[in-house]
Amino acid sequence: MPNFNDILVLLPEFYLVAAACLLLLLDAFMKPEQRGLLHWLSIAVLLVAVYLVVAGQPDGTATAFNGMFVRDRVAEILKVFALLCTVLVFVYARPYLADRKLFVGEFYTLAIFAVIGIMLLVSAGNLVTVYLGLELLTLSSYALVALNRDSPLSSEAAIKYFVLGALASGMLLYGMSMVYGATGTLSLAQLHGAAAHSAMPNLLLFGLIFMIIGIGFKLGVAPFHMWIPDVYQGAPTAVTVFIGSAPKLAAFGMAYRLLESGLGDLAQHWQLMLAVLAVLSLAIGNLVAIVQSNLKRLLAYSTISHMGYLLLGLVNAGPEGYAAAMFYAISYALMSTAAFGVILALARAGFECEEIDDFKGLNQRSPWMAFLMLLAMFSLAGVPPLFGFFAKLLVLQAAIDANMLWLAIVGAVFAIIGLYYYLRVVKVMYFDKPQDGVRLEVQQDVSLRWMLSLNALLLLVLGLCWGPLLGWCRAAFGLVSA
Amino acid sequence: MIDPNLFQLICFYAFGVVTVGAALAVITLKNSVHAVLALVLTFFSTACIWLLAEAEFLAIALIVVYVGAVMVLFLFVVMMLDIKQEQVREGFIRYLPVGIVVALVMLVEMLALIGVRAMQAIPMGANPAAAAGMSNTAWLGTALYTQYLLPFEIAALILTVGVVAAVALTLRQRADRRHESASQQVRVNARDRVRIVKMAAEQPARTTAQPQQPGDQEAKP
Amino acid sequence: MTLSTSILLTIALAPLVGCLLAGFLGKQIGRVGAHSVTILGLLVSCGLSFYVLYQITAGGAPAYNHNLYTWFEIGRFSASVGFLVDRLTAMMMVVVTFVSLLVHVYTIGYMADDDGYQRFFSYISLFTFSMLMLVMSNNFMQLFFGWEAVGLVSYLLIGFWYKRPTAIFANLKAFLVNRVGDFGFLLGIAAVLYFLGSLDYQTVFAAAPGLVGKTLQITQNHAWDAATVIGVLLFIGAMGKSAQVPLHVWLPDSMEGPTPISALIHAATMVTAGIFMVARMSPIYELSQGALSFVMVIGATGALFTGLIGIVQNDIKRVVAYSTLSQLGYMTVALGVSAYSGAVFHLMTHAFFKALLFLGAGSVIIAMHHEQDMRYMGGLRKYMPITWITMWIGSLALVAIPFTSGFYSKDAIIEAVGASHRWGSGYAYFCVLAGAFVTALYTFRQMYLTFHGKERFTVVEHHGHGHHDHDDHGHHKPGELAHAPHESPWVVTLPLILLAIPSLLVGFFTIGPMLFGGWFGQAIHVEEANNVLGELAGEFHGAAAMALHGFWSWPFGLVALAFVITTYIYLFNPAMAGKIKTAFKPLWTVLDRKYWVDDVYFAVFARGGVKLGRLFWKAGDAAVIDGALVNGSAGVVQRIAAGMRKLQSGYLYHYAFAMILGLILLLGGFWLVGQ
Amino acid sequence: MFNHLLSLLIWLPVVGAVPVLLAGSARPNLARWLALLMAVLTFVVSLFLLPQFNAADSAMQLTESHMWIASLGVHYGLAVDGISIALILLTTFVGILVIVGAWEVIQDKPHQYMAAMLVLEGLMIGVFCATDALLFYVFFEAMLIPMFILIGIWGGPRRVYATLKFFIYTFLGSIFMLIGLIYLYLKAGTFDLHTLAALPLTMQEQSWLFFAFLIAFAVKVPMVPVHTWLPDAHVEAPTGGSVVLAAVMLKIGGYGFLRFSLPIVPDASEHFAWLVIALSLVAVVYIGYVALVQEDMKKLVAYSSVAHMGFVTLGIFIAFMLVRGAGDVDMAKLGMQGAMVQMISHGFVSGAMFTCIGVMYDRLHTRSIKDYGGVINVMPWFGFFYVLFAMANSGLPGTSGFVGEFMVVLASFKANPWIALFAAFTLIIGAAYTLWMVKRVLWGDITNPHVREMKEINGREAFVLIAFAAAVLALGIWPQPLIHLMDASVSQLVQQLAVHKI
Amino acid sequence: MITLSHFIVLGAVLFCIAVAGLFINRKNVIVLLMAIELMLLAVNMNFVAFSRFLGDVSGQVFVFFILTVAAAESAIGLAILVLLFRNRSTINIAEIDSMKG
Repeated sequence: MPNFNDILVLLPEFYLVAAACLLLLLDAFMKPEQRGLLHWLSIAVLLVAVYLVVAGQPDGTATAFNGMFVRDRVAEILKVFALLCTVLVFVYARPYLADRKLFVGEFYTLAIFAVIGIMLLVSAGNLVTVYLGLELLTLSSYALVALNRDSPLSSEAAIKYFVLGALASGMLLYGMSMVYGATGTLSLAQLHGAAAHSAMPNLLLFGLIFMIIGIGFKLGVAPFHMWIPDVYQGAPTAVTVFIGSAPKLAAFGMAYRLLESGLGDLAQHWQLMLAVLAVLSLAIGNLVAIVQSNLKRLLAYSTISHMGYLLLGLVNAGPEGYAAAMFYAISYALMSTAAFGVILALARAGFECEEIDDFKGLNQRSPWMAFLMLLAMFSLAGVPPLFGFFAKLLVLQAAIDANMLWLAIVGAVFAIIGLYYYLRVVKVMYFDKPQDGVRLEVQQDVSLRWMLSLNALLLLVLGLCWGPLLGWCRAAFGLVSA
Repeated sequence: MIDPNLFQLICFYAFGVVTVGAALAVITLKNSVHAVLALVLTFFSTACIWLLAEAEFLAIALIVVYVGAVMVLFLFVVMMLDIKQEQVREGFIRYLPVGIVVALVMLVEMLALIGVRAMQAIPMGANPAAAAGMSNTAWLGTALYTQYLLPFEIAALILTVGVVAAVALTLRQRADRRHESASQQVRVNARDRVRIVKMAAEQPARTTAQPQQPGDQEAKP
Repeated sequence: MTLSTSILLTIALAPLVGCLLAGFLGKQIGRVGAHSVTILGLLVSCGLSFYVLYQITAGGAPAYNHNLYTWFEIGRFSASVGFLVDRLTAMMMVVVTFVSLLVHVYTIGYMADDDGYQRFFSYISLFTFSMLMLVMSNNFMQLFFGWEAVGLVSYLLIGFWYKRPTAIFANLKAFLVNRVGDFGFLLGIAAVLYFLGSLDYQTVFAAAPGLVGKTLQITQNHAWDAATVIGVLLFIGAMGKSAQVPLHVWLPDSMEGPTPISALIHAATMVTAGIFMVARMSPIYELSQGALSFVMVIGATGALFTGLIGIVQNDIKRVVAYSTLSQLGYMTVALGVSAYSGAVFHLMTHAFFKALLFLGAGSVIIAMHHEQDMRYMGGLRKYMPITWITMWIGSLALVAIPFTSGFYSKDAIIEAVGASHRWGSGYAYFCVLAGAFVTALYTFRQMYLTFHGKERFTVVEHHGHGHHDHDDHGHHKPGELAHAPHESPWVVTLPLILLAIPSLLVGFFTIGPMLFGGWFGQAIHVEEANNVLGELAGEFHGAAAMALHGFWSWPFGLVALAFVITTYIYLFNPAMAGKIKTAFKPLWTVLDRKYWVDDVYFAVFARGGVKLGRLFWKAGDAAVIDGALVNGSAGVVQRIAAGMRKLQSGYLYHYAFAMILGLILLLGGFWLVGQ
Repeated sequence: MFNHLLSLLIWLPVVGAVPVLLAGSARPNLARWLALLMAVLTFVVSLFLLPQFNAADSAMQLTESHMWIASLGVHYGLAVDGISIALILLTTFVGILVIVGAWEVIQDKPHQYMAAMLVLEGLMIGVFCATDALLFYVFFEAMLIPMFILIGIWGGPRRVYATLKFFIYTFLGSIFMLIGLIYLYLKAGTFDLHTLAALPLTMQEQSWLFFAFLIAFAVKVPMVPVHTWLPDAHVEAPTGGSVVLAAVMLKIGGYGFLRFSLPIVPDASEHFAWLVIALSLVAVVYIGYVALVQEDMKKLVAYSSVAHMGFVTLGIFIAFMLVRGAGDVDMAKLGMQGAMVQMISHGFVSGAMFTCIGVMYDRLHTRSIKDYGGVINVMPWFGFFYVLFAMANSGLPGTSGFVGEFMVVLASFKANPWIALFAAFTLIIGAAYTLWMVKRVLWGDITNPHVREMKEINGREAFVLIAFAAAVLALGIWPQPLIHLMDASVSQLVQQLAVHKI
Repeated sequence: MITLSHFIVLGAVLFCIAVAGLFINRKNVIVLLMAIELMLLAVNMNFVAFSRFLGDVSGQVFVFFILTVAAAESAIGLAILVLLFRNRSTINIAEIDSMKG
């Protein structure tokens, strides 16, 4: 039976579940004009959760519920950033949702449920927990994508997301069943020990392939990326910014749990597979992004390429690589929230501001927004001294460290190609004249403006002093500072 | 007397053939209702196979949950959405060969990699539940409520999300429908019903207005 | 008695100060201020130069050799700015400043009506400064500085009338042709540094004997003698600056500048730089018979063939210009036969009489209201007697009539060439002899056409205004003058007179010490075996005897023959000139087209260069690098991207298929690897 | 304060850009004056380097080192030697001039322009100070952003193409260097340049690294055949952008060779020196011809920059032939000093040339040579400067343009006379393209009536031109102070070259 | 005698049918949802079999969770389907391609 200690380990998650249910109830009995309260309450709930995660962090690793749940540094960091990203999402989303009559309690509760899924997923100690956490996350995401019920694009995106997501979890499950069959256990910790001397090694590897597809889908790496552009474009931007940020952290966490905690012994097998996927993602993401005219879609392809870079860290299959990949995931989450945040800040009722041409002449209309977007774009492109550069540096380093110089070179080549489309956005904002008839105005919401500024400037600040964050990431994987 | 093992095998093959046939029917039948019914058959025969594996609880649960609930839901939806049958089958034959080839290639690869031959050597041992002195249900339940308590709770959460999501997506006040509100009708006041508007007396229209000339500037759009 | 640094510095800097004042404060100090300040500077400079010359010759001052400041110092290499003043330098300084001073004075008259008066004074002072830096240098770096600086100023001066298309064409041409020479010169300096390890004259000359036997590996199995390489490379520089064949093409065109400039360039500065330099480098040249032969052949060719062109010129200044080319050839031949002092001697005398001729020509041009074509002159002697007489003096010196300065220097050269046994000296001897004849031909022709015979111009009085801008030169029909020609003002004639004196006399007094008395001392080094002047010294019995002997020599005979011919043609039978022209039409064309050298250069280097550049640009940069590589790869990326975009078809079954394909490939790959 | 002089130098303009930006487009004059103040302050601070610096000491001085990224052992390391100081002074000097030069010219969003310039200046100084490869790389790349903006916003009609080309070209070059640096880091465990220089590497490693560095710096210099971004960038850039680009940014390529290629991979550098030398000579001759036929003045000067920078790479790489082949250390120093002086000089000369073209462009709004002619008639003072800088550009002694070329040619003769032969060809072709342009632009009679309306340079323009002229002449007449400043560092570098790593 | 391979092969066949169903089907989204159910069934088959043959309960527990989740998943899937139909009046997959490229 679970003891009190188990509950303490899961306190943040339990707290969030309770809070989410309360919010759900509150929403049901609340008048629509009081939703502002719900908004701030949700943010408060998340911030308290951040506090609980940080304050309750155990020394080293704590497990609960018979090893179903693992609370270690990796999970803590991912959780904190997932929660913070969600806070950002909430702040950014409010004016957008309000403009479109989507300012409903379901958005908040579903997002919080998704965050709970993320938290469970990154803390999973068992294949069952992995699966359930993942489903909690994805089911909430499906619903969020479809949240704009009157939008044909939104429902189209949702059905594509749903079908492909279900296919991916089917494959993941199939893989899990094979791994289970080969080792006789669902516990990741036992798996780690059993994998090396499985009676049916082939079966294990067979399962591994299917599981990698599940991971690949969640990360959005080619060729399991097909959902990303359509979902990013079709979903309400407020949801896109969510899907583009925190779940990437979860995907990294899941990859880490399954591949390292569970199947670390098979590293030599999955390294190569991930390398192949990385190359494909870099190629497809960077190339197809060039020909996009929709900014959300462009960012979707950019996500695909970024996840390719993240894989460069994972292929290292060592603590350095994991630290690099985690650093990359965090940096990507922050960059993507900033980029989407600008879109949200400029969108108004009847004007999505998601075509690249909509940004023409932004520097003349709102130099500050243009500057923030510039920071985000250069950071995504990996130009120093912005945050994104250092993330790229680390993953390239990880790849070279893993004796995959060729992979690093491929990464470098595609970074150059990728540069082009980020620069195109900057070009449109700074070098072009504003379009006739397009009124670029920034949302008046103060919290949005401040948070967005903070978010984007953080890309610069963290670019200058990214040491502590890297230190945490490395410490989480047991690396001591040099 | 038939060898129980042989009987099991015959049963397995029988249900297996039904399962596969029904599954194929699911993806090939024209009529969606028929497809759903074929799926029901698939589940049913699968449940039987699970019974052969002495997983009684899951077999029953499969029938209860799927056949009883999920499939009914499917049927509801199929009926509710008015889908034209004719257009649904277009192009099916064209892509069938590709589909068959790909599916077969995948099957071959999978079977080759799984190592089916090695598995043939693994017989079905004694029923582990029975070995533990429990029924299959108790065996399962014990694990579920002890070791797998946390997942169990998460599953509950997932169901909640399912409900919330389904409600959030489908429940709505449609703006394009007219509703009657009885309470409003009852509380109506007389002066709300008639509104007297004062207007200036209108002069009869002048008859001097010229008819529009063709080629007038307004003729141009 | 030693030379003082401050005096030398003053000599060099006084013209610079004048230049800066006149150039930058031209508006403020006005015309008078500008010419006063520059002339003052030159006066100081010239006076002090004479003083220095006096100190060195009479006062027995030792050669001055000191550095002023270090220009760069890297390891064992250093370059400084400093002065080496020995007899050679002192003489050059005097010639330069003296001629320059007179040119300054002359300019007051010549440029009186020009808008760019102050600018002009500034330029010519700068010119003087540059030349002084060149001759006073004690190292190669500074030599090169002066070398290029005179090039710069000549560029500015030739293009002084910058509105004239011909002028700005000529100045560009002059600069570029000079640059070709400098190209060799720079390599020569590099070779000096390579072989001798220093840029300082003294060190280099001291080390020069060590060059013997050293070679420069040119290709795998071919090596060149070091001294020859250095000599030839340096001489290429001299060819540019001193307008030697085939880099002579800039000099005639440089007539586009105002006449005082032509005088300055042709007489005292610029063109003499090359001669001076080779003389200065005599310790190196003496080590290489090959280089000297090269010098000699080039010089001889120039002496004869450029002179020939002079015969067919109609522009009064161009005749003088071609004569300069020819005379420079003489000097170069003298260098080539190791008669360095002969060359320098001729340089000096030539400076005087050539300046005289140019300034005289300028005087004529003023009188003719900037008409330079001799076909529209004639009979000017009665309008401008001083110019007429002084120019005859100059001409006689040029054709080397005994007792004139030109006779001593030129005859000494011809004798020296005759005495030389160097490879090619036979050819050279022929050239210089024939050259003497040719010189006389064009000189007398010029004098006759200009000052004698019928007046071929008409005076059209109806042009009321008296002032002519140089720019509206050509507004009249050729041969029509607004006023009758008249003698030039004193600022013009005075320099003529002052130049006529040395043109006549200086040779007589200086030939003895300079050529045969070892006056140059250490400044010029001649190997015993090469010392043709030494051989001639034995036959030298004083200037007068030499002149008398000169009347019986071949050169004088040729000059006399030329005199007879030209006198007959231009004074008594003017129609014959035309007949000869038609009779020798092909030859005339060859000369008139200047052997097509200019045309070939223009076609090959200028137009060819542009064509080549366009080819490089369009084919290399635009087509291959930008077109194929840069934009091409971008295009390829775009096309691939557009293709890949189609994969994202929007259809759910394609998306699912992609995932399944991914699965199949991973499985298949793993299967293959696993087996 | 004195311990952080370099930091101050870097961050003063960068941080100073913030108030300039805040001044906003509503108060352009405030922004201008603030920017000028910052630039002047930076220049003054940079002058403090000179008394602090001991030129006799070859070691890196004014060292600053703070742990930057503890977990990777990356330091925020700054220090300077003579070479750096010279380039920093060049940067701060040019910094003032471009601010002054843009005073009235930039009317559209002057605050952003000035701020971008200041940021750019700070980052460029950073490049010259960094002793940590990663820090160097960060500055090296970060520069691209303000430059990208400068060309893109205030540039000409094809600015988008030009600026994208510029950015992507440069990024392309440097990213491979990054991979090389990561490799070195993994090998040495540090990005510290000093340590990397001492790191033993096999020939194969060195070769790969050499090419990684080569492509990065070759693009920046730029060397043939990766030079085509430069003409486009220059043509489209605003005057100030061109000036900074030519005067300082190109130098970073040369500087990179000195800091990275030579010390870290000396053996590969020696082995492939022929390649760099060949490309440098191609730059001199081939680009000379290309420059000859340009119809756009800026393009012409841009191509001439490529040719002149060829001397920089030439000077740097003949050092190997001299040190290791001929064993002549002094001659190698001569070549390398020549390269260094050429860098500084080219900074002044090309900056001045671009300023001149900008002055004309501001009046006539064309850069096409054929639109001009006879400019001297209406702008005599301007003509004076233009001729002066043109002469400097064609390497006339007495101007700075001569010094470096002279020294490089002298040194290269020792390496191989044929190299000197091709290098000296610049005397002819350089004069040809520069003076032909001068002829067509400045001399002659006025054919385009608009030229007649061109006004003589004003005081502000005169200030900039005089400053450049003073620098050009001072360096040309007396280069020794500069050479002395760099002497110890260059000696050290040359001696380092002699040491084999394998 | 029934061996493990019987179950696994059956599971694999079901899986392949489900997968084929996903991309052969060009018209009807409902069939896609059903194919997904088939796929989960295949997975469940594996888990049940492995659980039985390994004598380990966790496989069957997993099946229990999969069934639960699948129910919730169908609910959401069908809800999305209904939305889609409302918005576009079709559930024809070949017509759902307004986002591509």
